[in-house]
Amino acid sequence: MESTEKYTSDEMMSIAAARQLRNNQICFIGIGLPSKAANLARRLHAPDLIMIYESGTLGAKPTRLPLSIGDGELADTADSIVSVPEIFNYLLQPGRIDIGFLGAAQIDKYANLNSTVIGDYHKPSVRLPGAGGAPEIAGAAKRVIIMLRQSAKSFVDKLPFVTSVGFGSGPGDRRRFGLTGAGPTVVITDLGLLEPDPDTKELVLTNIHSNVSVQKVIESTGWKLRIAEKLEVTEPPTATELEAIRSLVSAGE
Amino acid sequence: MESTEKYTSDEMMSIAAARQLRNNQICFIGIGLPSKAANLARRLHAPDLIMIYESGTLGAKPTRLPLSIGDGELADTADSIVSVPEIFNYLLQPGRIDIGFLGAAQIDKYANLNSTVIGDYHKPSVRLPGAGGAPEIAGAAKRVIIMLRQSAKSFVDKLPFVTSVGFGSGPGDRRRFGLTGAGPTVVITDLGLLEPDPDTKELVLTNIHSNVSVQKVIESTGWKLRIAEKLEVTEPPTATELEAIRSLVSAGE
Amino acid sequence: MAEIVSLKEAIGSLLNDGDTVALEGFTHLIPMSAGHEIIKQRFQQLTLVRLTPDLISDQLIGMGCVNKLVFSWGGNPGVGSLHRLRDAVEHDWPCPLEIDEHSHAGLTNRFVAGASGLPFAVMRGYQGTGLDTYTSTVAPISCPFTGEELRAVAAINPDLSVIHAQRADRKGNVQLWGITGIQKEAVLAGKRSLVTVEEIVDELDRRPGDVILPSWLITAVAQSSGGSRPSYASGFYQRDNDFYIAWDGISRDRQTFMSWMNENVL
Amino acid sequence: MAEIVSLKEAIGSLLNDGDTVALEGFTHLIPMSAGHEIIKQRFQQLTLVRLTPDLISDQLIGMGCVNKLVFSWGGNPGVGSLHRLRDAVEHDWPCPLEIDEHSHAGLTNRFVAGASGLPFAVMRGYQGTGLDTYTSTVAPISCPFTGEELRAVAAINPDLSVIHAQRADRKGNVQLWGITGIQKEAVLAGKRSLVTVEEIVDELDRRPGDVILPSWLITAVAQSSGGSRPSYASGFYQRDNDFYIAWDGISRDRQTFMSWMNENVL
Repeated sequence: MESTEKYTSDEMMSIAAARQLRNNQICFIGIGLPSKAANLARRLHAPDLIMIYESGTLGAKPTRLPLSIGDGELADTADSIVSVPEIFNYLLQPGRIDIGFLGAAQIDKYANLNSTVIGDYHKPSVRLPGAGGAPEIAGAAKRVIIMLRQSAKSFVDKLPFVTSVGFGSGPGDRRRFGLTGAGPTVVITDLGLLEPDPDTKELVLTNIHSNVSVQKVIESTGWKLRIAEKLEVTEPPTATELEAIRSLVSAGE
Repeated sequence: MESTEKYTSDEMMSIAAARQLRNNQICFIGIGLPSKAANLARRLHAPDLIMIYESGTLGAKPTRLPLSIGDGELADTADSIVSVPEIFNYLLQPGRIDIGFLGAAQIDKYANLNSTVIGDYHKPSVRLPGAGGAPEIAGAAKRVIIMLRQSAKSFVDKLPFVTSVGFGSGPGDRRRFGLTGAGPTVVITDLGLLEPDPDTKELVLTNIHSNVSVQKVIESTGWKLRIAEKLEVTEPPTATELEAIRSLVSAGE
Repeated sequence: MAEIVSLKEAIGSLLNDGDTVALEGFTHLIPMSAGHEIIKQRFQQLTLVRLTPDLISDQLIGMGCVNKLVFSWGGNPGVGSLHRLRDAVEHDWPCPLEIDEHSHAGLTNRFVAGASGLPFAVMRGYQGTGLDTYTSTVAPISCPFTGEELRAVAAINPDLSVIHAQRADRKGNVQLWGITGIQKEAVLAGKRSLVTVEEIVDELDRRPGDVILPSWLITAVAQSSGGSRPSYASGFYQRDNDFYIAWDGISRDRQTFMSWMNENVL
Repeated sequence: MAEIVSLKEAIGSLLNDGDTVALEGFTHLIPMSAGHEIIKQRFQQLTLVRLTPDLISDQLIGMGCVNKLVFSWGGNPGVGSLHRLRDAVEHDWPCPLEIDEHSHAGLTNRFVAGASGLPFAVMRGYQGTGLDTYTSTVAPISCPFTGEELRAVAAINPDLSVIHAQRADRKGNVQLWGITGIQKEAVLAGKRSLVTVEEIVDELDRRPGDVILPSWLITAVAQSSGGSRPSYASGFYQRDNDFYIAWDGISRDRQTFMSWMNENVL
């Protein structure tokens, strides 16, 4: 049931990300794009998605989109709330989280993420918010889903700072660093989906959103992007999906 | 107001111990003799004694004498209950406890305690219950009060097993072991009170209960007991104290 | 997500001979009926982990289910000795019992490390005591910042951790309150976990001081009303102190103990 | 036992220039009024510790109270950058700002170690990241049992830890509920501690999910109704999201910021 309506590339990105999530998956959710996608999944095919936020809320069922990871809406609708030490030491570190769901400012071809600085660390041209929960989510979640908008500035050949490890400089690095999770399995952007090559761990464009050209994706990537032999085209949003995403109201609105 | 009534040596011991405690002291209490003495103090001069049990009950105000450190009476009357990790890691280990109040099966002249075995560890003649919370209470409480009945079998020259450290083999050992509290300040028995010599750390008889002979105390001690130059005689129980101790009813009775 | 099954089925499917099994409940919510089920199903050569071995441990040891005990205080609370534990340690009856003995703080931190997915935890303890000598699960460790020597205790991750709680809902979310001891850490440290509950309800109405264990952290939930008797479950029943005192007599003699077990448990 | 004093008196007597001060409250119960009092009393050269520096940190930094920030995520939640923080890091305005930067898990464990009276805590983290390079409070540590290389993080023990809570009783026992974050550990890690509260009541009636901090763990309690505004205090008031968005504009320009502070805080 493809919609005949127009949709934005951001809507496509959120919907493509929401489709990755399933009922009863335990999902550790970063704020911003991941939170929007997870809440969209809950309204569509995954009402029993188990959402964990680093503020300590377990099983939150927000009726409106939370504005921060500590939004009162999350606390009020959670099955329970635990302390921040519990979240990181008892729930994340031992590998109990199925999916770590992260955003970032920049990514490289091995799905390492930067959310710390642009430029020199001590004299940055842009000081970003920093790590938050991301490094240990990237390390310990059973697998990681990443969302960010794709451009030559965000998909870079070399990160100025590695905040969270994807695959380091290639196969074997996760083990060498002692990271217990399997790492990123998919990167969802406003242009398509990238997945790590099973052997080299380099990100490969495997899906392209409809109405996006391969040339556009290549130009929006700061390294020589590999394209899958069988490049799939993302199903456009259905009317139900579009209706759901447009009815998501932020808390406080 | 000395009572003209008769009293037992156990009553004298509990009353002498209760007199050591003050309002607003934070007291980590072992079950048995220490629990009885602390609850007696609460009924007499120290109603605001803050009693902590290793089961996690903070500020318990039992109306009846608890039978175990996890008695429901403690839980029902506590200001709050925390987990066992919190009790040991957040409250005891950092030195927040004013008084660790311990019993034991045996003691030596440096106030080290045994509650583990009599005889060989692997083939003991008597297997005692073991350490429980005692080793870390003895290590980390700001100071320690010890209660046990005095006899040549319980006050021994050499312990078969050191469960909890008093002063090890003398001055300097607590620091060497990294124990942060000051260690035992008084041992209260059914015959009198012993205190560590400030220089040698050897226990010295400083108080004798009335109606007890020094000879009796010496015979009830398995090492050559030192007697203080100014040996004090314990004030006998008052009528109020005796009434209070006799009205202490155990939970479940 | 936790499956809701019968106690018999849970013990039968989650436990194996030779397993390390933790039965936790710090003086409250002791999983007595689960222990009885282990005895009934005649499990052997278990390593039993429990901070405060009490009557249920005495019974498991006396019935020969256990050949190693990891513990920190083994007595009959408020009464005295555990005679079956003593008989096993002192006279190898009914079989030799290896012990790995700790302080409460030490065994607690072994569970904390296990729950945290770490191989060890750090604490200040054991120094100067005899306990250091007889266990291989405590080791010195130096602070990389201050040089202070502390103690590392090895993580414990039982094959099965069993606790008792007041309630679960039909999805297997568990609620317990009162003294909750080391139970959360025991469940999280377990490779598999079983929670027996007094009752299964439609909705868990929250209570002050309660602990919620989400269904997705638990392997199985089994209803077992009175599952902590003769110990207590806050809000449901009190401790049967008379039985604790009577146990001293029952357990003191091997034959009296066996007869009692035959009549009352098997 | 905690003394109940005015906020002005508490900050005046418990804080010194050059102190390390933690202002905690993980996205909820943020001690805003305490931060304002620090600004009003013109404290200088503070080391500010806060997992999630937000508006109050932006204000303290912009007013020149802080010369070192220990943190793990510094943004305007749901809005974007903290412009005063950025201006300090990027352009040394109003003074250079040293930073000691961590992950949430890392700084959390620094508080846990501080609360536990230990010099460090152990975790699995930082490996492979750039964070390792720029801090002296993270170091490798090997498990003495398995040989696994993990990370030690140094304990943090602020001279003063400040949190905001819903209520205290007249003895200084404190109750908080909702998202309680790292607040308990912050108070316990502090050499001194101050809790500001929405109200002081005769009796703390317990609530599901509440945390009780006994009076004997706290140095001082001060009433400060609305003490978390424009953030929120569950059960009392909601977050003023419009102000968070407006702050982006106020804080972007140095002069606009100074005028706003002069009019609204000083």
